[in-house]
Amino acid sequence: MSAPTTATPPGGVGEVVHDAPARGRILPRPVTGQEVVLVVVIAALWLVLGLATPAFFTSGSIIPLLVSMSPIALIGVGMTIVIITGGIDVSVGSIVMVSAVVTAQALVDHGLSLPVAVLLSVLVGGVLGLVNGVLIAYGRVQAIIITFGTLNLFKFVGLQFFGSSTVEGIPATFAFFGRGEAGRTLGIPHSFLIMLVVATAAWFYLRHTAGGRHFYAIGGDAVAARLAGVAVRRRSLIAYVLTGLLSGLAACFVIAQGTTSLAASVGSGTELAVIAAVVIGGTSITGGRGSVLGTVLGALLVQTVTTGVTQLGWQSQLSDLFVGLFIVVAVGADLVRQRSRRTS
Amino acid sequence: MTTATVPDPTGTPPARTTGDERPSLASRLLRLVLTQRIALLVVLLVAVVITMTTLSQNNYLSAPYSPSYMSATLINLVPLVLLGLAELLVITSGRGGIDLSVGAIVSLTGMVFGFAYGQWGWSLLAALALAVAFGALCGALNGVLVAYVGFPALITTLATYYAFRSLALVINDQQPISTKPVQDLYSTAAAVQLPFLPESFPRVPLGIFTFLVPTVVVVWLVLARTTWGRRLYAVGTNDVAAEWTGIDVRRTRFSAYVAAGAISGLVAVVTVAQFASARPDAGVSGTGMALPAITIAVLGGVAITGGIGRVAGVVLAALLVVWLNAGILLAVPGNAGTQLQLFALGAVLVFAALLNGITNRRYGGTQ
Amino acid sequence: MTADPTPAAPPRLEVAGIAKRFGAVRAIRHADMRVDAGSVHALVGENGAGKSTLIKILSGAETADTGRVEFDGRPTDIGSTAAALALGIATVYQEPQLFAELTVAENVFTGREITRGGRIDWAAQNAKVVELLELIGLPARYATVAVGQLSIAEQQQVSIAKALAGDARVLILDEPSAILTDTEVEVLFGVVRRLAASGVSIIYISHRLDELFTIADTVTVMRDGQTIGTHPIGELSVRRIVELMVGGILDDARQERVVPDGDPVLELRGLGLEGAFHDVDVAIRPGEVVGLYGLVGSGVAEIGATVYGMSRATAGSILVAGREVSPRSPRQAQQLGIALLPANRKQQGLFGFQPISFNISAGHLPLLSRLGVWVDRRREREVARSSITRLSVKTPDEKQAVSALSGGNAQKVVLARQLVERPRILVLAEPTQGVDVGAKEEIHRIITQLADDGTAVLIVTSDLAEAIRISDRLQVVRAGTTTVEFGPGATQVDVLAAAAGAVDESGVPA
Amino acid sequence: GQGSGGSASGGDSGGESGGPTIAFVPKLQGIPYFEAMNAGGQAACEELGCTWLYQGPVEADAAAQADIVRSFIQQGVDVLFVAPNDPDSMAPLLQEAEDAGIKVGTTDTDAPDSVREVFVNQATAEGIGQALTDQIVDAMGGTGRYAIVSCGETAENLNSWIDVQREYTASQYPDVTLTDVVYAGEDQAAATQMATDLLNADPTLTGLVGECTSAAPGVAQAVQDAGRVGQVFTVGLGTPRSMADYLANGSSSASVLWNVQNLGYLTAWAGLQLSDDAGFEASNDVSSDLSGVEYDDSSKTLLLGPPLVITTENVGDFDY
Ligand SMILES: Nc1ncnc2c1ncn2[C@@H]1O[C@H](COP(=O)(O)OP(=O)(O)OP(=O)(O)O)[C@@H](O)[C@H]1O
Ligand SMILES: Nc1ncnc2c1ncn2[C@@H]1O[C@H](COP(=O)(O)OP(=O)(O)OP(=O)(O)O)[C@@H](O)[C@H]1O
Ligand SMILES: [Mg+2]
Ligand SMILES: [Mg+2]
Repeated sequence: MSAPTTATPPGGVGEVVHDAPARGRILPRPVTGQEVVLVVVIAALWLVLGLATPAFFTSGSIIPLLVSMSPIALIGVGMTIVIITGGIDVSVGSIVMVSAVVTAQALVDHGLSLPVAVLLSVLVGGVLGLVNGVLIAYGRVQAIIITFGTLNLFKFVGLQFFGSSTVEGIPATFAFFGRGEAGRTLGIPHSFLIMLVVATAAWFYLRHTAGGRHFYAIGGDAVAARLAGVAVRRRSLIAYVLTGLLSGLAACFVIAQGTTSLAASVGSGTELAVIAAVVIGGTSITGGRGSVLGTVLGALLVQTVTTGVTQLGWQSQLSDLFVGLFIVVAVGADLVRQRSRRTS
Repeated sequence: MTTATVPDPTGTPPARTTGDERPSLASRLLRLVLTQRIALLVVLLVAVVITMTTLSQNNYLSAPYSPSYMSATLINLVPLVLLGLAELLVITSGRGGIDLSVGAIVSLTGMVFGFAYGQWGWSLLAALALAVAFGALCGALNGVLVAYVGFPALITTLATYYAFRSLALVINDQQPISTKPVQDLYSTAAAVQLPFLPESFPRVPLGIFTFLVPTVVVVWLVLARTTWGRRLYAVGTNDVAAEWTGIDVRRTRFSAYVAAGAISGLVAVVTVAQFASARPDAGVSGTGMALPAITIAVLGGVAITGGIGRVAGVVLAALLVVWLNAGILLAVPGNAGTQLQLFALGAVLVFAALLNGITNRRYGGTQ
Repeated sequence: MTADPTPAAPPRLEVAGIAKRFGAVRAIRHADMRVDAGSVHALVGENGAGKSTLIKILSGAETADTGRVEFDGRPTDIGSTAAALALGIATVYQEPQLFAELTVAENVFTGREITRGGRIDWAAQNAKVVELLELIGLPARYATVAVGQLSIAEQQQVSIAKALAGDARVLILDEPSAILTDTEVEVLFGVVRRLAASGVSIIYISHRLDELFTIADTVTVMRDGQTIGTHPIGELSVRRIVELMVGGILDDARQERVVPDGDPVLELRGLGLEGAFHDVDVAIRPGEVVGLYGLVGSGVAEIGATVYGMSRATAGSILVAGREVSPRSPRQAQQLGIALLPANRKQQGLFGFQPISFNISAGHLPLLSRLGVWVDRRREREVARSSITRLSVKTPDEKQAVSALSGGNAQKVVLARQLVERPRILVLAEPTQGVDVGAKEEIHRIITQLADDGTAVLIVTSDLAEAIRISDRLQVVRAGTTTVEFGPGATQVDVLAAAAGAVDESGVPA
Repeated sequence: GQGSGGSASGGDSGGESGGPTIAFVPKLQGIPYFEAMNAGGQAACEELGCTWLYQGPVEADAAAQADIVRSFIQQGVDVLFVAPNDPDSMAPLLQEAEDAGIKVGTTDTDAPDSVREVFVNQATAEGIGQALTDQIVDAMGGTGRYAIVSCGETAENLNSWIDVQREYTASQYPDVTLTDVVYAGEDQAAATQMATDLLNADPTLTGLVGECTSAAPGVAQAVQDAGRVGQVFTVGLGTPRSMADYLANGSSSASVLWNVQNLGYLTAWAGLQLSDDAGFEASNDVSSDLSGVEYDDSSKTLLLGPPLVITTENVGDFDY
């Protein structure tokens, strides 16, 4: 038997979904749909907050918000790269703790200058990141397991520096990164600016250099990346070291945002806040896809929610509920968009 | 062009057997310890107990590391093992399965249980059933999002962790519930003399018998002997293949999260009993309960990539951690002792993970 | 072992005494091979003979335990994939090694990006990729498409483009034709010939032995981890190669079957799935083997998936034993008596690190359990053991993880799963893809036997010789719909012509 | 080299001092408050002849604290003092300790429904709540609106002080309103950010109270960062050294606390009394520093005294 055949236009066979990308472009769009959604959501939130609490749009309100989100976004830049490679780093909170205590103690004991103190903090973070990186890249173990381990190990190290005490009387060296007058130039907080510079550099690195693209390749298929001649181990090592370095820098911001004393609880819970920012920003937790810009927006959204809940005078414990909801909504939006792209 | 032929040394094509020569006993033992997580854990556990007992006998400890102490510390084993099993189920279900929200479920369910049992005067059984059902409901929310909507588990449970934690605090204005019935529940967690055994036999926390053993047996039976267990492992190993095999992948994965939620509900009751109060931050204070539970699961040999994980591994890993921690408290006085516990946990985890890496290269995987 | 006593020039690549074991598995016992410059050197052998392992060693993806490698007469140590690439050894692996989220251009250049001042020179890369795409017969605009959006066959072609992007001196192709259509294979051969003419050495692995005679200069045969011999193609015939591979003699005559009369047990009436196929009409009687032959991308694969409940048809109807059904899931399809062997065994078939017995029983848990709850572990073991014997799976025992089996043996395990309960309707998608001749024979025999026992078999394949050989009736799928039907006597030329659209519908052979 | 100086001499059980062994389990280790208590207890034992043991969990977590208590029970100490994170959950453990022949007491935070034989109280909830309120209202000039940044949502003593503040503000200071209570956990940076948010949400706010030792400097820092020193006033429960800078620059008006070392000293002394079965008088002369310490028999509570108000004047007198 034979069926009556409907004529199909030529070219209908053997072609799957190719007309989606525009001509003349060899990279995915610089701004993903997720980022557009986030911008819209944040704008809407800011509008609502501005209407509800008149003080929201004053610099006294916006600047602390930008300062507060900076360390999370900064670590988020590193975490984004790590997650793009298909890894994860849950030890960043402990890295912040160790960097912060070492630096704060050195500030108290030796009265370091600002650049030296920053360098110290970044170096300490980098060393711990190197520990993670070596274990993960050369021990060939899942990142989540190793970093759960080093989360505890680093915390132990940090506690040794604290010596069952707090660091008191930290000088105002880091006021440059702080919330106060000394932390601003032309009204823009330094910590936010630095974070933006780092994020922009990371954006360029990830998008336009061979090394940056290799992170995506590794996250897409590590075996294939190795076969293609990508230095997979060295690349993943770099991702963790970068995260460590940025956590060290973030530790300076954290010291600056705290008081003149530093307690052992510093940094705890950072990892979840950072991961929340990264995933809200549209980075795929399974690797191979993600953007630094999204992470920065994710951190901004989370901080907006926390600030908003307090400023609206709602129970502060509710902010977590909203953060949870936003994670679901943001990831849901991303999912819907991906599906529609696939089926179109 | 020429024809080059390799003369076959035996004349016939060699038989395709594995392992041609018999390895020595020592290398077989090494292989066993490296490839069988259970064997490794037993070795470590024995090492810890022997070390501590020796230290104890030579008076290096501030108090005897005796059977009665070891048994008293078992009270911590109950929540640790149960939540470790909850993680085992979801991690085994694959696709990056993990549950960060178990601690928050414990908090929220504990409050619900506290209301029912402590305030509305429900019977213990009814309140227990409610707790398990409510925990399962929380798990079902995770399950729907992960299995049916397709959210990554890490993100889903991070979101619900935030949400449940927040609700647990708000639901009773951050007040714990500690009415008389709730306080009296401690008797179900306290250590008891076992029947038919001599006086000298150490007293064992009741929770071991009322909660731990039944749950362990049930989870073990379900995983190792039932078709649901088979489906779970199949889904965790390769969910696309499971789909083509006719397994309802979504329902299987969904049910893993529901089961994890139900177990967390059970832990909520255990925790309420142990603390003699329903506390809104029971499962999230400090580092929370989820991280230790995941740690235990991983240490117990559960592969984070899914499809691999055994109940015995989780139980042994939890026992190892509990007894190691208990020993450290006696060996190292002062703040240094509690700090050293962090080090020990981290070191054991990294060590086990590295060993996994070596094993993978040398023997092609751990079981 | 003998070699040319006075070689004018050293061979491009020579390996000797290579051995490699994975734990207890001796993947290669002893391998020798010499590949001359500008020659197409075929490497053949049964599944699990060690071909892929040998080329992985040559490409630096694995390291040999013993043995020596010479490149252009110089002893060389290929320690890493990067080292192999630096020598000019480019490889297209059996499984495509691509990054779904990256574009074709990026995939081609991953690991050797063209940069200018540290920044990737997108323009230069793109220009080069457009050239390569033209060479392998893909449209130029694919350069900017994410690889994840391409079909598997297209991805395979991208892999080839990728291998060609560097200036290869040795190009290794591991079963490149397995998932290509005949036209695509022709394009590939054109590329291979051109490269060989320009002095590139090609190592070519394939199970489609007939194609060796159009492309290969020399053939090395492997058996049980050893190279058995190397022969110029002129000294060989398909039959001879097969005999070398299996060490025995094969009977490949088609057995004439008489299909019993009866009402169709499976009928597809005007079946359609938006974007994939439309107006598909097929009817199969019990005991009948019907082939659906179509080029890759013709929609033929999706037809099988729809019958099996993986996709919901958007038009037409499916009738099982005369009753209209619409399976929504494989589970429902199975309850209707439909079984399916998926085409992509690694993704859709295998539970990698689980034992063989697990892999077989996974599809039959209700049968192999008491009350549908408790797994009957003894029966599970028995079923697994008998399947292993019946399909001659090469394995020490049923506890072996399937990931440790070679591709073809793993395929047999997946097939075994479909045969545990005799299905009323069996859909086989590419049943022998990547399977060696011996196993292919075996699988064909089993299919015929199933049909003899009353099962209706629908074979969805892009292997024309197989389609003709095994089917009682053969339907050609073109442009997403069933067109022409052939009886048992069809010739390859007729069918291919119909599939490519050369025969108009009126000329239906009986 | 690890651990605190405080724990070092606690190391050898049956150490130089001899006498009964008194163990103290704080809510958490590594904060100046409890380390100061430890120092006070240690000094007392050196003077009075007892062995002082001190071990605290790394985080303020009831379960981790229970492990340490259990290990002290196993060590068979003579007296056990606990500052429970969760009073309800500590009660059964104290029962177990008593069953093992250990004298038990609470200090800093009570477990009222337990078998503890004494509670060493730093100050009454009324005393603290009222002092905090008086200080903030005083700083604000007797009128205005203030908010509280608290720490753990479930910390019972903090919540009881907040309750007192609510009621006392409403009844005593009709011109003053307590607007909001937010919870920042033990995190100073979070406390600072939340205080900042409170300031922004309500520009008419002129007072902030930091309810615990991490929030007290946090609220002061927020005011300083916002450049509103002299317009917004803060008080809090801060340890002297952590507050010194803020008191000096005026971002904090006062810190309400008590002499924490004395609290530790009193705890050790009470432990000795318990182990000697000596009991307590209605008024006890403990040391030259601590005379006339009241004991309330009905609630079995030793009261250190009225809270101490730390200002620029006396902040230098303390070394923790
Ligand atoms: N499809 C293409 N074909 C040829 N050249 C291209 C193509 N797309 C981009 N280029 C070239 O690559 C270079 C950079 O491209 P483009 O301007 O898109 O990058 P960009 O703007 O820096 O980054 P982005 O695309 O992320 O905004 C330019 O020289 C451009 O001409
Ligand atoms: N990573 C590995 N671990 C263990 N065994 C392996 C591994 N890779 C290959 N093997 C085994 O080595 C042998 C040779 O496998 P190889 O893949 O080289 O076969 P092949 O000739 O390519 O077969 P096919 O034609 O089926 O692809 C097989 O028995 C296989 O099971
Ligand atoms: Mg551009
Ligand atoms: Mg192969």
